[in-house]
Amino acid sequence: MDKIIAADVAWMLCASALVLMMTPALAFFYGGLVRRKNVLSIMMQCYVIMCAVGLMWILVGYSMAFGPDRYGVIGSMDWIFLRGVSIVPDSFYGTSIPHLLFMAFQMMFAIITPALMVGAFAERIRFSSFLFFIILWSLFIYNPVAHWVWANGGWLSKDGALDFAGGAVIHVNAGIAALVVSILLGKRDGLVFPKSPHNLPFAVFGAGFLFFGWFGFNAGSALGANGAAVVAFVTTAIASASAGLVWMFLDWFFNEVPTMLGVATGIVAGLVAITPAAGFVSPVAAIIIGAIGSLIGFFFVTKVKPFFGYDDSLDVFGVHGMCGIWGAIATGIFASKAYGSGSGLIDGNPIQVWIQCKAVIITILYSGIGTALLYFIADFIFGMRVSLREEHVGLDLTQHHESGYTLME
Amino acid sequence: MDKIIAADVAWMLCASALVLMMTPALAFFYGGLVRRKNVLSIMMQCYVIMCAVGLMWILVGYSMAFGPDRYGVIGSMDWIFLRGVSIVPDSFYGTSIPHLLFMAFQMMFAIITPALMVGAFAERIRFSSFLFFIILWSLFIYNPVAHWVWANGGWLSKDGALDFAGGAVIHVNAGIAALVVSILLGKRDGLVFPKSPHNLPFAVFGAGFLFFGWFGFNAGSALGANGAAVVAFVTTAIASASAGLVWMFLDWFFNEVPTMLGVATGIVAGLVAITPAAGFVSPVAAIIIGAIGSLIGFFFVTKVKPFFGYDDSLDVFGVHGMCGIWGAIATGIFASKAYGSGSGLIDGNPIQVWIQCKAVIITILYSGIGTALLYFIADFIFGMRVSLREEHVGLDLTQHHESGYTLME
Amino acid sequence: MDKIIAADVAWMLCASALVLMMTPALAFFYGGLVRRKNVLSIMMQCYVIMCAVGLMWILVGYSMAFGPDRYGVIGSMDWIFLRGVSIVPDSFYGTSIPHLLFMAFQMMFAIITPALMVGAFAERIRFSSFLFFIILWSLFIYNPVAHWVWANGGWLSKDGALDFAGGAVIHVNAGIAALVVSILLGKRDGLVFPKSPHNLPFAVFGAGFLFFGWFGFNAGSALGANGAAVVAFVTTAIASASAGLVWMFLDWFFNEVPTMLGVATGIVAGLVAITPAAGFVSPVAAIIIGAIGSLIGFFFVTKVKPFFGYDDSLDVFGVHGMCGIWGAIATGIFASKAYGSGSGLIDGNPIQVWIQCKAVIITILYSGIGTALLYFIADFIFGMRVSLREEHVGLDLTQHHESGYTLME
Amino acid sequence: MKYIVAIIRPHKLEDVKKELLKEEVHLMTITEVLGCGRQQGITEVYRGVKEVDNLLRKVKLEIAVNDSFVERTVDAIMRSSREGEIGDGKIFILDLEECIRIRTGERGGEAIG
Amino acid sequence: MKYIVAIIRPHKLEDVKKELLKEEVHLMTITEVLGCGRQQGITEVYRGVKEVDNLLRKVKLEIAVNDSFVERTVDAIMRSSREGEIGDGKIFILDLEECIRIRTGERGGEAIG
Amino acid sequence: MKYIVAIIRPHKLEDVKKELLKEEVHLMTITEVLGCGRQQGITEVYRGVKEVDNLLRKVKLEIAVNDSFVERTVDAIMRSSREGEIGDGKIFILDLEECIRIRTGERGGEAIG
Ligand SMILES: Nc1ncnc2c1ncn2[C@@H]1O[C@H](COP(=O)(O)OP(=O)(O)O)[C@@H](O)[C@H]1O
Ligand SMILES: Nc1ncnc2c1ncn2[C@@H]1O[C@H](COP(=O)(O)OP(=O)(O)O)[C@@H](O)[C@H]1O
Ligand SMILES: Nc1ncnc2c1ncn2[C@@H]1O[C@H](COP(=O)(O)OP(=O)(O)O)[C@@H](O)[C@H]1O
Repeated sequence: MDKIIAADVAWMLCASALVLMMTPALAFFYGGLVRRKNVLSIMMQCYVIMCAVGLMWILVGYSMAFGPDRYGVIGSMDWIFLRGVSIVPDSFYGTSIPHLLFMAFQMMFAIITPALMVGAFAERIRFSSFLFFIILWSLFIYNPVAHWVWANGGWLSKDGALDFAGGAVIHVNAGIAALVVSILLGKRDGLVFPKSPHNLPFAVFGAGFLFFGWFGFNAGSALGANGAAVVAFVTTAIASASAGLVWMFLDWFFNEVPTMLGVATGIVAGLVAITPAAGFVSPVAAIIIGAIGSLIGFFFVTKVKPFFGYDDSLDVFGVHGMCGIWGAIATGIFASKAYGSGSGLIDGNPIQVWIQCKAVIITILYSGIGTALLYFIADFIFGMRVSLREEHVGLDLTQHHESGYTLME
Repeated sequence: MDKIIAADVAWMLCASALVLMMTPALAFFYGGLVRRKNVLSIMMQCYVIMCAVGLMWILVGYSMAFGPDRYGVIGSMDWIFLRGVSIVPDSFYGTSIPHLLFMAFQMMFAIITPALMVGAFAERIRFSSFLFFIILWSLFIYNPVAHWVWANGGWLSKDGALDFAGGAVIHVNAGIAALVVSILLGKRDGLVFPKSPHNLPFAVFGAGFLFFGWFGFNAGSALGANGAAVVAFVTTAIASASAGLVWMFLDWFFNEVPTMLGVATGIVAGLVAITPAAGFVSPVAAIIIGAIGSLIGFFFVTKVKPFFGYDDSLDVFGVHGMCGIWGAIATGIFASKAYGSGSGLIDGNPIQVWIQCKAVIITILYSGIGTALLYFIADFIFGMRVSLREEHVGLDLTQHHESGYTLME
Repeated sequence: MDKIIAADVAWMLCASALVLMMTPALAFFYGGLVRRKNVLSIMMQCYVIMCAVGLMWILVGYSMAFGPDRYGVIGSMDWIFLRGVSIVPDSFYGTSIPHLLFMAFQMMFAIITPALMVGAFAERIRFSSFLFFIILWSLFIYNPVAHWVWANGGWLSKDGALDFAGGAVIHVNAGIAALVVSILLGKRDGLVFPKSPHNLPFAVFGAGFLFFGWFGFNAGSALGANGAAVVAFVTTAIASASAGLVWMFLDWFFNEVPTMLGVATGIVAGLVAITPAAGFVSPVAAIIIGAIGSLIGFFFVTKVKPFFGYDDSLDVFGVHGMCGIWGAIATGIFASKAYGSGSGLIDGNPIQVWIQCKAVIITILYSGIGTALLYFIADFIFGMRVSLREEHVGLDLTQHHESGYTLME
Repeated sequence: MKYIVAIIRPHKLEDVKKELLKEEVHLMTITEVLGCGRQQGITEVYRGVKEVDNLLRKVKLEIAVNDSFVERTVDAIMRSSREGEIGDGKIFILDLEECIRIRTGERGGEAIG
Repeated sequence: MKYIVAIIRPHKLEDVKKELLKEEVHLMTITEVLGCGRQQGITEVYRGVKEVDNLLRKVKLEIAVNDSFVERTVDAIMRSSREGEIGDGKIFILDLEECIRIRTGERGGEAIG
Repeated sequence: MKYIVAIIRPHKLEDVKKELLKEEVHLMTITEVLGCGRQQGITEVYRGVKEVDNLLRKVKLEIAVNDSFVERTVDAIMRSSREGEIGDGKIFILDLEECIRIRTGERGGEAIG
């Protein structure tokens, strides 16, 4: 029988709490970037996801994603309401920690993934439709993909895809969905040029605390206080430093000055890029992964988006989608037995790159098509977009009858 | 002899730090809700409690609360100045961690409890009197109640009352005291209708980071990286998710729209409700406890308070007091041997409900009467309320000669 | 061979994450205190240090500071690019945790130290020159001093200097450098009297979360979940409480009212003062160390600075420099075998006071002279100060083409 | 038509609005301003250094009214915002040449109310 | 010379600026204000207690123009800021006696543009 | 009586106040505004997309004075706020019909100072 290791429990408690904390941090990262009249609507969406998706996870989500496998495609309903999920470790998932703790850690991932998408809906989505849509998305997009990649018996996992902390499952998945929704929702009205962020310090705070929480995210994915956790911790810190710096220099080169928002975005891009690779690669590889992630992110955010003109308001696709794709592929390149449990191109295993690409493509296809379908359903039933008038007045007042700040005492 | 378990030390260090962090988070939860001219006064009160009550705890508080028992009523003075409290574990409290660490963890609880009350005093209390009052309160209300419920030999503990992380000791205690003070202080001037919060994002931040810290609060109360901690962690996450969602729907139903402040308040209400039950109940029970907690909180905040018209400015009584009471009773109902070390009604032990009620009633009586007495003393000596003029100008300028924000560069 | 202790790994992962988090917290502590037009420039400097110094640390910094000793003066280049730094513990540094983890923990220290200095440059430094200067500083001032005090074979360490978590290496070092730079940079234009902080709640947030992170800083310096960590945790909490309270009363006495900024500053002063002593002294000594630290800080900030008239904008020297000096000396006085591994004056070892003073004096001399030299180099090449016009418009717009907040929707 | 500018204490705003409503003046534009007047500011202290700033938060009302409403408006403001202590504020009356309602294009007295 | 004060909806600012530019009016001063008018405010709800506040965010433009520009300016504003629903705002025209450019000391019509 | 409106650079506020004090003008009302003028705004960049906004932070002073004070006030402002570069701002002078001190009910020249 598996035995609980108290030190792993200690670390995983902390890691789970850290990942939970990322959702409020994200609420500020996004909230600071929108116009003042929409700040609460963004935060509301993040917090409601924390509640609604969290609850769904307990009721059915965990069972769908990690429950006993059915045909490699989805978990069975055996674990709904957490039936049978107790403080005894599972024989497959986190064998040194209580099964409940593994479930809790995964709960935080299930929460943050749809929360990441929120940035693409900013300033124009109807709250009720959003809520309906996001629950469906969590159930029918996130849970299956998580099953494929991480569950015992999931078909992508059997295929050998490496995804340390959720490059495909989380970032590619959310990034593609964000792109789809932002295109379907259409552009915000009257934004000839992007309005400056209403409270950039909030976004700075968000980026800093996402960084902090990401240690739980990546190093926690080792599921214990072990060597893999340490490697993931170090590569996480390095990749984000390198990415932040590269973005700064790109800004300097292309826009004359280094910008705060650039550095903050770069840090997040680096964190995303290293996520699937965190426990598999060397610190030096982390520098490269972060740097290239930043390059790709910068290119998509500042060149590709303006070129195509879709309104991915807070660059969820550019940063999470593209850097997630890069990270997934980079894992196939840089994974090294010397640092983790996988081997990639540099270890003389080029096939891994292809396996990674497959996982990415499948995620893109499933997430892209599935999201579009769910969007049409939700749009048909409720209408996803607010009226022009509501958009002008702002979502805070129209969707929630609140304003972020008082103008007067 | 007891042996230190390093993993328990690791977790309790983190948990203690997390609980300390809750006080700044609370400062923002409250600070964002008051008018701009009073934001610092609220934060100041929280931070000064962190300092003053922290110091008192070292000098005499810990000894009063946990020192060798005298008649089940109070601790002796044997441990003042932490005499004899060392890195050797105590034989009763946290037997696998250094005694000093148990003391530190409890210190954070002693700090947060009076800090919770601050919300009831908002925008009209004189700082000097506040300081005098809060030190007395900590000494003569908090320490005894903590002793009764948690100390080796405390009479409510001997009576069999279950209080995992401080439902009665902390939330009922602070909530009732807040009610008493808010009634005695009287209403703020000229608030025909409540003014909108001056910085709602601050309150959102506060709620999110209270949630984060609460994992330390509840799961830390297991005093080790063990199964009880995991159960408490999971029930905490679930209860708050369920409560946040319920509050949202109540808002939607009664006020037309779901509100950000509603969700944030609901999350806190759920956290409060689960606190005494966290390590004793099943995840499914946590859903129910959170949901009902939210219902009760909503009812008290939006119906009872306006009906009676007391000015519990930030709803300390409605949220902490009432949800704490509910949580304490719910512990008696849902405690289950399958999850923790207590059994309640559903385990066929109905008497536990009565034991819980007794503990609650005693806390209410002691806290209510004691707080009133201390209030009268402080009011007699210093005068608790600022002048009308000071209230108009705002406490930041009049009590602290500072303003929160500059209006101009 | 050394064996990894998983519990130590768990704690050190958390502690490292906490210390990383201090840099964003610091960005807000400082950012809130400057004028609105400069808020981003301060945050930018902190975040860029996080990236640039972090990366340098991986490339060469760690090897310079902790690599195999050369003549007691500097580390060799054996560990550049982290060559040979793996998940196997080092035989000297943190023998129960992976070498990589020790490196990561130290990385966070290397980041926060130059970030502390930023407060002295506020509102008038050119960003490009800042970046150049700070990288040089980190390489040629921080790394050597860290080597002397902490490395295996460092000459001050061999001399017997006690520095638990970086009194001399971090606070004295950064404080003196800050003083030098602030004098060389000259005063900000037209500040006849100091402008009020543009967003005091941000500074309050910063202080609170610095407090939170400091537990990782000090208790983490025990490099394991052991007794020393617990002692450091407790003394940290106590010293800051005591210092916050003392500063409050000093404010009350000298300025009529207790101020929020005073309490926040006092808390930080106490944290600085206890840093070198944290794992060596008793809780009661911590009260004294914190209180005297606050006294010294208050005196320097409110009397000495105005008297000499240098523009150490955010009091880095007054708080970090002076309290760091006091803390280092206090370690020599209060270190006690009963609590840690050193003995000072009260243990009958008066010589330790002298050893501490030597370490402080050497740090002051090296940091003071070295910083001045680097400043002249950077000033000669780039010019350290912005033009008067840029100063008037603000650094956010002129250095980064961004503004912190929108004035209009 | 007149253009009335009134500087009042911030906490009096509710009262003033209520009183103006009684006089059927319910259209106005409000700005948060800093007043520099006889009233002494509260000395602010930041890290022990005192900042004697005499800028105080005030609220500025701008009210365009027809001539017949001027005195009633002024009276209402004075009634409701006076505390009798320095810092109560001022009322300024300027001549208003034209007033146009954007929605309808109405001009003059028609447009004002 | 006239001193034009226009209260408009915040989200119309860009349009108004663009339209004014067409009329070669590109100098103005802008303030964020709260308008109290016919337009009903949105009821805000905080913890279930409704706050019926009729203060709405508006933007105030102040534009000093030479007499010959007055109508063009007014027209441009009306064209670009009208939605036809209550809350569109008002334009007030005051007489401007003197205008001085600080930089050059020019006065009158010279200084205005 | 005149109602003087001056738009100046934010960092000049202290100097202007000091200079006005010398002329015994110490009553005024100050607002933070955005100026749209000849002065080019600094191009802001957010995620690589440049925002060419020509709105600049300015400070607006409103000063009601008796006729005899007008020139002194104008001179003081010009002296202290001129930098000689585009963006220095403007001074507008309007006619003030009436001024009332809320505290005392005084009117006219009495009330202004
Ligand atoms: N001449 C003036 N021009 C512009 N604003 C003025 C003038 N006089 C007073 N104010 C405004 O009125 C406010 C109150 O004036 P103050 O002199 O403090 O009190 P009181 O009017 O009661 O003597 C000032 O803060 C300022 O905003
Ligand atoms: N008489 C007035 N004096 C000052 N401001 C006014 C006046 N009338 C209208 N306003 C301003 O114009 C705004 C729009 O007016 P409102 O009555 O809501 O719409 P409409 O002009 O379309 O009838 C108000 O919010 C207020 O700021
Ligand atoms: N005609 C005007 N109406 C209103 N405000 C004006 C006018 N002209 C200038 N201003 C204000 O004065 C500020 C400075 O004007 P600007 O043209 O930039 O510089 P300068 O006056 O030195 O030529 C502008 O930003 C604007 O706020």
